[in-house]
Amino acid sequence: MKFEHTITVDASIEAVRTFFQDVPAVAALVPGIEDTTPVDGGAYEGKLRIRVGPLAFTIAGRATVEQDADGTWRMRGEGKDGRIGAGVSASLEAQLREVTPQTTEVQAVADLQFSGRLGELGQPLIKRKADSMLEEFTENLQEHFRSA
Amino acid sequence: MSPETTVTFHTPSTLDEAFALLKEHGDDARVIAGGTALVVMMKQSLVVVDHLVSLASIPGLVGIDVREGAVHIGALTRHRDVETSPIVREHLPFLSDVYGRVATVRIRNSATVGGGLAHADPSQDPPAALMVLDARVRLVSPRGEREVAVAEMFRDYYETVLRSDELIAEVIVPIPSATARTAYLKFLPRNEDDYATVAVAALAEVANGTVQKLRVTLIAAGPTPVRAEAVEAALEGQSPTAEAIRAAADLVADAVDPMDDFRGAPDYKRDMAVVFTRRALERVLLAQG
Amino acid sequence: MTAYQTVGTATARVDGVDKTTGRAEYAADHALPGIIWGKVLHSSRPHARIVRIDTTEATALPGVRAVITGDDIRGNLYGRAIKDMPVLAVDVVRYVGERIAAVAADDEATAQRALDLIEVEYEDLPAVFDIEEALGADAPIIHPAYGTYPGSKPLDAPSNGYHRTVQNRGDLDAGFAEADEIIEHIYTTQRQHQAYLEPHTTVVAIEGGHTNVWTNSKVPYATRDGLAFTIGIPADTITVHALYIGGDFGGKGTPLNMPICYYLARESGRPVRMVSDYIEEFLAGNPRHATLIKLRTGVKRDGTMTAHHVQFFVNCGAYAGYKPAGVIGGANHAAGPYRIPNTRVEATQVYTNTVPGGHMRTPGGPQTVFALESHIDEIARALGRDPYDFRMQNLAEDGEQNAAGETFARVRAKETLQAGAEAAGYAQPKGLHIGRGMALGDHAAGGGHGSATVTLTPDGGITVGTPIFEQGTGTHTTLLQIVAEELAVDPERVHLDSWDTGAVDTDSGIGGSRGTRVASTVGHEVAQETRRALLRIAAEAANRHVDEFTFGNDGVIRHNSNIVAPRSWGDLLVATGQTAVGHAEADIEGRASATGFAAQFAEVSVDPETGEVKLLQFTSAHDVGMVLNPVGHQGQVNGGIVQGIGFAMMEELRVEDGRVTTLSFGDYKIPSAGDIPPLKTVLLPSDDGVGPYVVKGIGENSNTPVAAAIANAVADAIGARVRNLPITSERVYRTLKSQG
Amino acid sequence: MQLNVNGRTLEAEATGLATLVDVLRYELDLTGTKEACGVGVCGACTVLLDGRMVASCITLAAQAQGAQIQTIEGLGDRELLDPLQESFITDGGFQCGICTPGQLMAAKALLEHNPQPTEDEIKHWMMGNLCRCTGYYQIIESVANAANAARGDR
Repeated sequence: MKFEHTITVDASIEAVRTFFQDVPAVAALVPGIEDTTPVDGGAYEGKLRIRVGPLAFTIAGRATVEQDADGTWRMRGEGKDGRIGAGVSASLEAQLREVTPQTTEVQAVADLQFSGRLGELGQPLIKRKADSMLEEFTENLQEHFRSA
Repeated sequence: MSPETTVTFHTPSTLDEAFALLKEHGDDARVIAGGTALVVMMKQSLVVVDHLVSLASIPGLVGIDVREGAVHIGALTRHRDVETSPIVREHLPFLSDVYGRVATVRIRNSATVGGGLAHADPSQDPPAALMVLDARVRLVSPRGEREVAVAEMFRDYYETVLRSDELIAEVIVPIPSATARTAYLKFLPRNEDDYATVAVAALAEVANGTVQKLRVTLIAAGPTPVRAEAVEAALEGQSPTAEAIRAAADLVADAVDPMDDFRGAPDYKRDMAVVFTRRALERVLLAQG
Repeated sequence: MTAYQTVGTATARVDGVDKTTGRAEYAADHALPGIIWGKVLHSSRPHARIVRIDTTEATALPGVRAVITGDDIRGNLYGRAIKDMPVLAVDVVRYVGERIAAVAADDEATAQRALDLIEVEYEDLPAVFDIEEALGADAPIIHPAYGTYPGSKPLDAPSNGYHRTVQNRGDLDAGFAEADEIIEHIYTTQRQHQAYLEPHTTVVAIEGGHTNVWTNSKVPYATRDGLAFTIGIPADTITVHALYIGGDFGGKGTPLNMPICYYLARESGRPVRMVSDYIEEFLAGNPRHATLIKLRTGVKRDGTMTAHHVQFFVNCGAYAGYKPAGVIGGANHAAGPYRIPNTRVEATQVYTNTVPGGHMRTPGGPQTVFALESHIDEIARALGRDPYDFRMQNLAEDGEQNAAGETFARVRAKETLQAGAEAAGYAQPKGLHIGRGMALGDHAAGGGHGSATVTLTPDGGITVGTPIFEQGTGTHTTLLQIVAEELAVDPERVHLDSWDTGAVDTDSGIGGSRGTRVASTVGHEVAQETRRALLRIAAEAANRHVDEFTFGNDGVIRHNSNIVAPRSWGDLLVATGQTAVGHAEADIEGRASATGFAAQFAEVSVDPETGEVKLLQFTSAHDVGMVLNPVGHQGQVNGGIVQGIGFAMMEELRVEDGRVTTLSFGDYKIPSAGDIPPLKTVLLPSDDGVGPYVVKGIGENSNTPVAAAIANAVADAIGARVRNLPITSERVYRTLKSQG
Repeated sequence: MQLNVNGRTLEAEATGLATLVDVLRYELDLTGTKEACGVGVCGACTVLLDGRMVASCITLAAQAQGAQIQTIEGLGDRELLDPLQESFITDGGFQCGICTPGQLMAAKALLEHNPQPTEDEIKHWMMGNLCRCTGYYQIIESVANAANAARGDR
């Protein structure tokens, strides 16, 4: 499942770049992400709680984050809900572009792969949810810079 | 076949017992009524919990009666019983018809009115009818009870405003004026037992050549059932000419947010929402008699 | 025509009581002491290297009796003709749904839980999903070792196009040069699931050195031999036991999980039952292939067709192993029953990273007939001709070759088309947005090896034994009718005995409309053998030579044309206390010399505002030979048409990014009782069929032209030509919009 | 767990999430009821609970406790077939037979509350019983003929 999203925030490219280095802070803006803790070598562990109607799952996983000099931000992660037997692997790439000195565009491309029964059957449910999560993240990110 | 063997099936005989069980088990419990949706998700391992709390043995949740100008339908009443109830047929023939359009007889024999609403699948037919009829749900919880309009109860895809400790006790459907006209158009281009590609319910009261009251709702047209307020507003107080109807129906395009699935791409469903809204409006506003 | 008592009359089916009382045994009903449940883990990636499979947690789960992966059975290839398929994926997965590990546990829930605990680490490889991508110059080669597979023919250069045939007739270029107009179109068809309601099921029990299998296979002997090859054990140490089959439509020739079930039984030491759920059926079954068909035809202004070029591409999915011949035929149907002197028919079978296709009711037929018969209409319209008249002008007649170069005896295409047109009211006036369309198909019954035994006992028992497993079409009843006819008894007296494998050396099973052709020949032969056995008993009792006795069609035995006592064969057996046994085998090669035509007419209304198509009426005319059982025959016509309606208008096994997304009957819609149109059937009986009862096949013919007839009716109604199946309301709507 | 099936009270060992079809088939050996789609769409698993047809594949056995359960095994037997069974046999109402128990139970429920259904009523009622073999025509005919037989037309 691929998602593309462009977010415009009221901040300089430098400010956004700096903020994106603080992975737990970025993660905190994603609805459902909890307990992001750094482990060795640019890796983080955390949990993602998602609830869609009667479906509820908690994916515990590990992600690595890299940032290029130009601010391109890459995340790769994998996790699993032991109860449902659903696995997810995700990659996210965000590119920054300066629109004006005080506005920056974040172009995000995400790719989510589910395994287990969730991968087979849950896609339509999850797709809708992932869309609205991304939307909420967008609002949170904009809000962060507005109030910053 | 069942993916978990440890599930406990609770059959509380009072609401208080049910509330206590739900409180005790929290996220590890689900309420089961007819079970037509939940059992499928559990069989598919999409929902994994250890406790099911059945409402079937709680008295007072099943039945249909008329009080104070409204039909009261207990939450555990099955779809088929709404469809065939003499009371509903007398006072709300439209609602009886719409409940009769849900899936197949076999499903309607199991699925309950409250279960269907709580499940909040945006493709289900009844909310469309209940919303144009200005129906309300009565919610109960250990903290007391409250009423919420059906039109206000759907928050997002498969999500409602119900709090985690709330249950639907009944649906209250006001009996519309005798002059009200209703229509439900369900677009099923693939197959007769499919979910709708889009469906539109409309209710109108027309007097002295002007539209006194209009309700238009759509299902399968977004993450929740949609009330097309802009369409209603465009025609209320107006003379319902063919041109006015056409112009009003066009407004539905902005009200819907259809999903991409086997029943059609979003732009196609949006176009169909306009067509079927117009046709539903024509049914309730034109060609009297 | 010969007058018969039982043959040709509506006969209650021999399996009727079993099936209406719930007592008929299907594979999933087979109970054994100590039986446990098997389940399969499917790949979630379309093309990936398997880095690691960790089964530790699954193995440790209480109640789990066996966990196997491809590593445990490395090297054991499986497949019907081309053995390109590992039983469980080894090192690499090639489609989402590929079987990669399996578990057997005390109950199904535990088995499912164990699957959830298996961890698979993948490394994604580039994947290709459609025909054009897979044939592209930079496409990853899905099977680099293709040439090493048993049953394959090595390729000159590595390609996903693993099999290509070209059939030339006449001079194609000269034919095109002669033409006034050259008309060219591309058609595509979707994947269709057989949607039999009984999912694939296997039970395996290994006792001592013998393997017992209960599986819903319509080709039990081939199934046994395929399993023997894969495991590397002699075929005679395996018995596939007789069962009823809950629907086939071509899909039950490949017992999907059967070899896995064997390994689970071997590993656990217990009998194992594997019942696919319908998610697995849609995800990893063996559906009808998606195709892309390019047709190019040269035609003169007077309507003469001069050249016809067919390019038929089959999206085979990730493996060829589910196809009985490794490839899909049907390309010849895209040439058709027309008089065209210069033709070229090319067929290319293409591997992609999608679910492997198998067989379904006339493999390739509905696809190619949809393309050709749509194209014929388009040519007619381009010339300003009525499609009916244009067909009448060009249909090959008796003694002529069809466009693929085949010649059949007593060709009745025009008569069938005419009869259909009359019944359908084709020429009647019609209203706005109403359209009528036609399509023509023909199919000659296939051949195969069959056998049967009749046993008559002194207590009045009449038993017909057959190696065919009844999959629904009524082959058992056909056999019974013939034996009852030839022995002059009430069909209700005849008992049917469905044999386990090993009863005879081999049997072809069901497929290619051969059922009635082979069974009627075998039935006739075995009845004659049984008559001879009875005559021998009569001769022996009278102490005379057998040649002096004859067996009348009234069941009476005569000596030199005089009735002798005991008069009936039943009394003879009572008097002598003997049992008479007749056995016959028949090897019928190749296609039947006579082909049966179907001319179908659809009448539709189209809502131009929504694109919705309503089927108002459907007419099916068939050139049939003799009909052995009118009720069963009509059932084949009806069922074939309704499946065709599904293919035409609603069914699509959707694959998005290599992943099947229609994973339940809630999303994959097949016609219901609410979707069937008024139906008219016209039968044109004749004595032009094959075999002792002059039969033709019906199972496939009723199905192939349906989609084309509907497409042509839609085009007639609103001028919108939909060249991609299924013809959904959305497609019609978009086509209309694009035409402005 | 106790279930009342075809007039008899039977003991089954089943836990909270066991579906009715699984308990019937694999605990009580009543394999006449079939499971096909598994999601309540196809009708192969149809049984009657207190005379109402339900999909036993999405009904938990626990939900069926206390109800009178009727399955194909209770419809009629070789010695005394139900008129529906008779007409399905004579009129081609089945081919492969896998959907047949469900078709028969659905038809039974129909004729119980509507002994003389019209063709449209039969189609509408039987819409949730999928059949891949017959194309439905002969099933509809079988149901109509059984209704007529009960009235004495046949």
